[in-house]
Amino acid sequence: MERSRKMKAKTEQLFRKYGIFFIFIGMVVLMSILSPAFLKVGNLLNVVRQISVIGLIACGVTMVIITTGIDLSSGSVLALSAVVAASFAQRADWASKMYPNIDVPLIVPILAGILVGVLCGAIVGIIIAKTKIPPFIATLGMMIVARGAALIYSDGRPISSLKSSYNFIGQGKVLGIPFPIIVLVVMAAITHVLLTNTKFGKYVYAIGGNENAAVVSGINVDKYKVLIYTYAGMLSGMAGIVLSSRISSGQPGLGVAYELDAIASAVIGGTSLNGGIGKITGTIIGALIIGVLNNGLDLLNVSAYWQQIVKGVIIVAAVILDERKNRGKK
Amino acid sequence: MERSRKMKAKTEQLFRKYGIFFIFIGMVVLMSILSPAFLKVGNLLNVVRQISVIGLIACGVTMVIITTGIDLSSGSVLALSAVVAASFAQRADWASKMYPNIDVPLIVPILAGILVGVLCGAIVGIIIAKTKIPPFIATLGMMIVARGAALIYSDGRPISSLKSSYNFIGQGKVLGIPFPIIVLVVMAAITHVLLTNTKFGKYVYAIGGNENAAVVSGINVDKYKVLIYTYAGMLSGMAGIVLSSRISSGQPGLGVAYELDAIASAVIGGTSLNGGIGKITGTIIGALIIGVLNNGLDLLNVSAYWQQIVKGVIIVAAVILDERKNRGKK
Amino acid sequence: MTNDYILEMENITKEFPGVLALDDVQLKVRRGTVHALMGENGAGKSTLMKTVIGIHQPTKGTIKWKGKEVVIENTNHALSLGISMIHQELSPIPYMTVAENIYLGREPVNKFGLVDHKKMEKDTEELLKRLDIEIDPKAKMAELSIANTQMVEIAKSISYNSDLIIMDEPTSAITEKEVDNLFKIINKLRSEGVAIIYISHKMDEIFKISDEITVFRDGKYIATELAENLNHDKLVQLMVGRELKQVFHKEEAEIGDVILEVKNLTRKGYFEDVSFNVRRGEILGVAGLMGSGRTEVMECIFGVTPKDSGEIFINNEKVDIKTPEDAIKHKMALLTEDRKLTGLYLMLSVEDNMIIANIDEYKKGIFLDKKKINEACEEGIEKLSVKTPSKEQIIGNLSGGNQQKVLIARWLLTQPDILILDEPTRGIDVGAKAEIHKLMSKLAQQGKAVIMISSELPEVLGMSDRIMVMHEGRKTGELMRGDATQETIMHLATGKKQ
Amino acid sequence: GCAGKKEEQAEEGKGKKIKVGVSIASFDDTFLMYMKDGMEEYAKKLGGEVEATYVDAKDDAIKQLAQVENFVAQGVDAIIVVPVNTEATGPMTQACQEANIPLVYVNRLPDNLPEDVVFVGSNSIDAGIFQMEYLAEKMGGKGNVVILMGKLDNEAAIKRTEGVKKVIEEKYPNIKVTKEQTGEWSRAKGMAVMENWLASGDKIDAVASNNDDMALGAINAIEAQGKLGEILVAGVDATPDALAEIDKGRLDATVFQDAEGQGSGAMEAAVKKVKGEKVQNRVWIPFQLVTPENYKEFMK
Ligand SMILES: Nc1ncnc2c1ncn2[C@@H]1O[C@H](COP(=O)(O)OP(=O)(O)OP(=O)(O)O)[C@@H](O)[C@H]1O
Ligand SMILES: Nc1ncnc2c1ncn2[C@@H]1O[C@H](COP(=O)(O)OP(=O)(O)OP(=O)(O)O)[C@@H](O)[C@H]1O
Ligand SMILES: [Mg+2]
Ligand SMILES: [Mg+2]
Repeated sequence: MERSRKMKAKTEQLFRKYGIFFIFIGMVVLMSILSPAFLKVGNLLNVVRQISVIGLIACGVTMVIITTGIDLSSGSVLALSAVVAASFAQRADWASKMYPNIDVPLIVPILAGILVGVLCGAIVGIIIAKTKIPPFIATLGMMIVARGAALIYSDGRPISSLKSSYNFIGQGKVLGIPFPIIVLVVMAAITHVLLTNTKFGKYVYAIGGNENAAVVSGINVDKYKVLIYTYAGMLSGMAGIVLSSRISSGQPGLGVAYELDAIASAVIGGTSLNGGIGKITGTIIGALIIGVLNNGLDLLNVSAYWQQIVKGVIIVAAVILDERKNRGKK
Repeated sequence: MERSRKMKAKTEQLFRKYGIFFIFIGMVVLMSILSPAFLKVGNLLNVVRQISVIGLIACGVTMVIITTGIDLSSGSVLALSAVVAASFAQRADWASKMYPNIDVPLIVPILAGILVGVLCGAIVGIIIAKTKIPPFIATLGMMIVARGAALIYSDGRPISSLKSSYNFIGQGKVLGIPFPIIVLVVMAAITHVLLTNTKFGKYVYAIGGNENAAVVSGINVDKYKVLIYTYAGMLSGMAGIVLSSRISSGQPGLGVAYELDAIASAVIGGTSLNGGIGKITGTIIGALIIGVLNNGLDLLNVSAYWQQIVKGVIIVAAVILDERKNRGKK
Repeated sequence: MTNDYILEMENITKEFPGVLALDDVQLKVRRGTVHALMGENGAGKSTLMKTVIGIHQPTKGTIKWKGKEVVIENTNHALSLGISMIHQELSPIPYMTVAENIYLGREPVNKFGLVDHKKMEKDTEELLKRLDIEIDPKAKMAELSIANTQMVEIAKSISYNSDLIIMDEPTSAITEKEVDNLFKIINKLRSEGVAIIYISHKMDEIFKISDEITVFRDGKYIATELAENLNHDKLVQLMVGRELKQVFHKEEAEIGDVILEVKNLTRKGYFEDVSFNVRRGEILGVAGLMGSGRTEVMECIFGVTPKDSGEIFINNEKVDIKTPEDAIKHKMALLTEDRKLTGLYLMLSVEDNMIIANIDEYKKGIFLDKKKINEACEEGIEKLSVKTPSKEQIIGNLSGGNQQKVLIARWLLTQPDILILDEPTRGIDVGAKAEIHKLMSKLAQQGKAVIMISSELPEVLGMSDRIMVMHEGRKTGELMRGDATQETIMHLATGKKQ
Repeated sequence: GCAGKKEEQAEEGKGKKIKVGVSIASFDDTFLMYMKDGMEEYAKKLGGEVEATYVDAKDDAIKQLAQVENFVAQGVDAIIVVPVNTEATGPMTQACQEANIPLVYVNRLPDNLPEDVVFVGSNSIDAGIFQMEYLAEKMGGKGNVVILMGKLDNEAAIKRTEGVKKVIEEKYPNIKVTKEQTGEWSRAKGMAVMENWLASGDKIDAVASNNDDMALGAINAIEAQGKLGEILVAGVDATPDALAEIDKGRLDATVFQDAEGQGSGAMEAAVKKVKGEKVQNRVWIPFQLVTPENYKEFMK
């Protein structure tokens, strides 16, 4: 009796662990049956490139959610970092350049964009750690403020005519692989290792699993919260750079509602909104599911209105099918 | 010593209980000093009328959050109910009427709008109760689907030329008081009584406080979850009617991101995202704070971009100042 | 005994908003001794310990550590001084492994700065082996039973190699076997010169293990005595401030007809083929080791979990109980084993906690009748002498004993005929325990049937008319009050047939 | 000099500055920002006489109504509105009429426009017509067109798309609209949709985009596929970015709508109304097709 229960538990566990992966595979198979174009290498690279921005954000968001937090500011921080980075990457010969007399090497816009993300994240983290207000409110505040700052900085206009070296980040390829994919893979791998193999990662799970226990074990919870939100901010900053270089233009309206897609990716991928549970691999699969949906529905020529209905239904269905019910009550 | 300690504790408790109310009063005083136009009766009615829609949604959202849920679908459900209601309230003499041959009494569009809300809420509630998927995902799905349905129903176009009897709901006045305010006050009062003075309300808090315990206490948790989301859906439906009649037009793009304002109202008003805690009075004050901010910043001529910065900062500051820290980790 | 104090706390006062938890207390602990800290629920024991471990700062007072005055800033500081603690509230991180939990905050790293999982697991394995605890280091905490969770906490506190280990109710969730093991560990530590502060509500443990005893009452220091100079009654008197003689208030009740009959109840994987009955006026004790399936049987009867097969009769009528709602309709009540998990609504008021199970009684039309609710609550508070400033008090602010009383009041308000009490006195002080026992007797006298699960054999022996014993999901026997002894029960509980 | 001074004093005596409240559908819309520039410049030209407040309706019709109500409560002298939705202007018009405040609608023509309310702007459907006529000609009257639409419920998206389809239906039986999808006005989304379409392998001859930003996104996607020059792309708005792309020969056409002209025209009308001067109540500012032949005229 004991034994058969354990066996059953094991297969259940397997599906529980990789359920969403199987569902993803199922979607891919279905798509490739419905549309012959789907499985072409070019199109598959498309899908991954299209989720690279959401994926970057979602890595940070996953970490935040594991600590029982939430980050609504990602999309706005992305926009702020995009306009700041773009402003330092304009072509020297462009007439309406923002800083007409400054021509700086590529590293400057990149660092500037990342720095913006880091700063926004750190501010949010400090507020959450020190004042104990709900992350929902703190990041909602940053969501509004960062969008305002992006508009002020750019005066509401796109910052365009960017250098081709900058555009390479979003549009270039290395060995045939689009550069944004490389950025995503590298950052996802780093985040994965960070979460699974470092003290920092252990503390992320510990804080989310039981904050009291973390305190009692001598972990400086406040410090780590600041670090976690800072890291998430940094990833939003990088996403801003990738997105602006992808469209050759830094715009203050970029990334609206991206935070929702990022949170959805994490939750679809099994991260619990109650904290303590979550994996980067799951999140990336979650993002891929959303990406395959967007791509596939376009390939299938589903009408714009109906796309929404299909997309909503499939997201819900995927999570229902996935065995890991109850991965968070929210 | 014993005595003074108790006194201190009492005042502390008072502030803890009504802190956000004092902060609200402080904002009102500040505004009326900064702008003489603020305290005019007309303007104050403006503020309240302007929050009536968010307020309606927020009443339902508060209930949902108390049960540790979340509702992202409110804004979209509002839009769907607005277009459906409007389609039955078009003037008989209007050429591009949606149902050219049907002319129905006022009660039909009202019931239709409410019914749409009730149905959407019930579907979400049943999915959450039966499949145990996180409310975040279920309501995110409904958010996408209901928006798509609104677009399909209206073919993306506004449904206009509504009867003046219908428009009265959003634009009329009774004894000098705008009708939307009356709707809000009545529904808030009903929800308040429901939460504080009925079995249903006690169960809402119990489910949010400890779902496991609620089951053991003999509460049919699934049934009540369905009821709670249905009620929230109904309020979104009503909000759709008020909104469409206020602008004499049912539009599929109405209410985008209103759910965020509604959730923010509830959280600012002291509802805990961890469940079990929350009051309608607090939520209404939360909504008023957002309303006063929107109104006041326009009155003060703060530039649009800077408004966002000020608004974000003040929302965060209000919650920080409010003593009830930690009303929910999220 | 030496006068070599490792910890000296003097004039400690601790205020919380509206509560004076500690009022000018003292505690002095010698090296190489076990110092018991005793007091009723809410006496301030845990609060004092939290000032030692750096979670709270005392409002007033001094702490000397190894003769030197110190201010213990936070837990990290305390750990580095050589103080560790087993917390009363078990706080595992559910989705992390045993090894990760034990080494949280001091994970071994390899030369790349990455966590060395292998070493961590090996160290854990060695530690657990040394302490004679059989748990897989790679198991997730969420998969462990409460007992094993507690054993992990014990192992963790010891793994710091501290000079002082605080144990705040370390045995609240473990059985005799593990307690014996713990005591072996404590004896060894003591012989190595480690000091231990031991807090427990189980009197026999105190006299078995402690060298010195300090007693608190209502946040005030009462006395410190050598254990050998005290006996049970004297200690209880110090704690409660009055005499409290008899331990078990078992009173005779008239035993009537069978009210509940369970036949061949099975829930695969949890328990199998369990049959028993209970009569009006009877207290049926249910004994067994941890994980023997007692809780599961009762939860299944109450409709919390589904059964696979078997029948349930109430008053000789077959009933179909699918949910607790049904069970309550059949006049049953279940006081669950884990107060926090399945009993309390921590952030709600005493009143709301009390009325939730029979709210229909207080309806007037669609609204609730405040007056009826008031009356019911006041009755509940009075009947069970719940210590609370008011019925509006948030129940999370009450002491554990008082929380338990509120839960009992909740079920009494439903006017049940059959009461199932799962570990009703876990973590509860002697005074409150006696009151709960008295109440059980009274309920039996009123003709109600009481089923009591308890892991404390003296309690089972003292209170039951009849005792059912379980082992690994099966009933292994039944003993009448007269026939039962510790030995006969243990015999059955370890799986030997009657 | 002396007289000038007197005039100034007289004006001060006449009252305070003219306060104008401006509610713009969305500050995230580049085109509308250029229009705002036009208003600001005109106000500046008047030299301190006008004090304008610009508020962002964030594409929310209700928010816009609230803003107009706030302006009324605030007692501004005139109100300028770029309506979020042309069928939801009734209550705004009414609020201004009740308070006797001059009202000017810009850019998007309200469905219901009383005679005494000013409108400055163009007819959205024309943009789609101009754009498609040019594309059709270049396509030689046959082939597959795809449409990148703006936000699905925005009237500009609806009308421009309508214009595109109207041309095809009425004149070009051999042109087919094979795909239409929303790019939500954004370059990033426009690019993603185009990438997906290209990946489908279906033949695409031309892209008619509801605005320039999405068209530029589509061009990025086309370029990445190495199909630059094979697919015609046309946008609407003639933003500086778009003109630069025409200059590079990457964008085939766009449609110019005189943003600054509309903005200054609206401000002018508002100020004149306040001063009681005579104003034309309908000011039509037509669209102009911008092609590689004439784009230089539109560059500043
Ligand atoms: N954080 C806190 N805020 C307010 N009051 C508190 C807090 N912690 C403890 N108290 C109060 O301080 C008093 C002492 O509590 P403490 O937990 O120290 O008791 P205890 O002796 O450990 O009881 P038990 O045997 O039930 O564990 C109680 O009245 C309790 O309600
Ligand atoms: N939710 C669950 N999932 C898996 N196994 C469970 C679950 N609940 C209980 N068990 C297992 O079922 C068996 C019976 O547990 P139960 O809690 O009923 O025992 P018990 O005799 O009441 O012991 P205790 O003294 O710990 O209460 C144990 O092996 C336990 O680990
Ligand atoms: Mg304690
Ligand atoms: Mg048990």
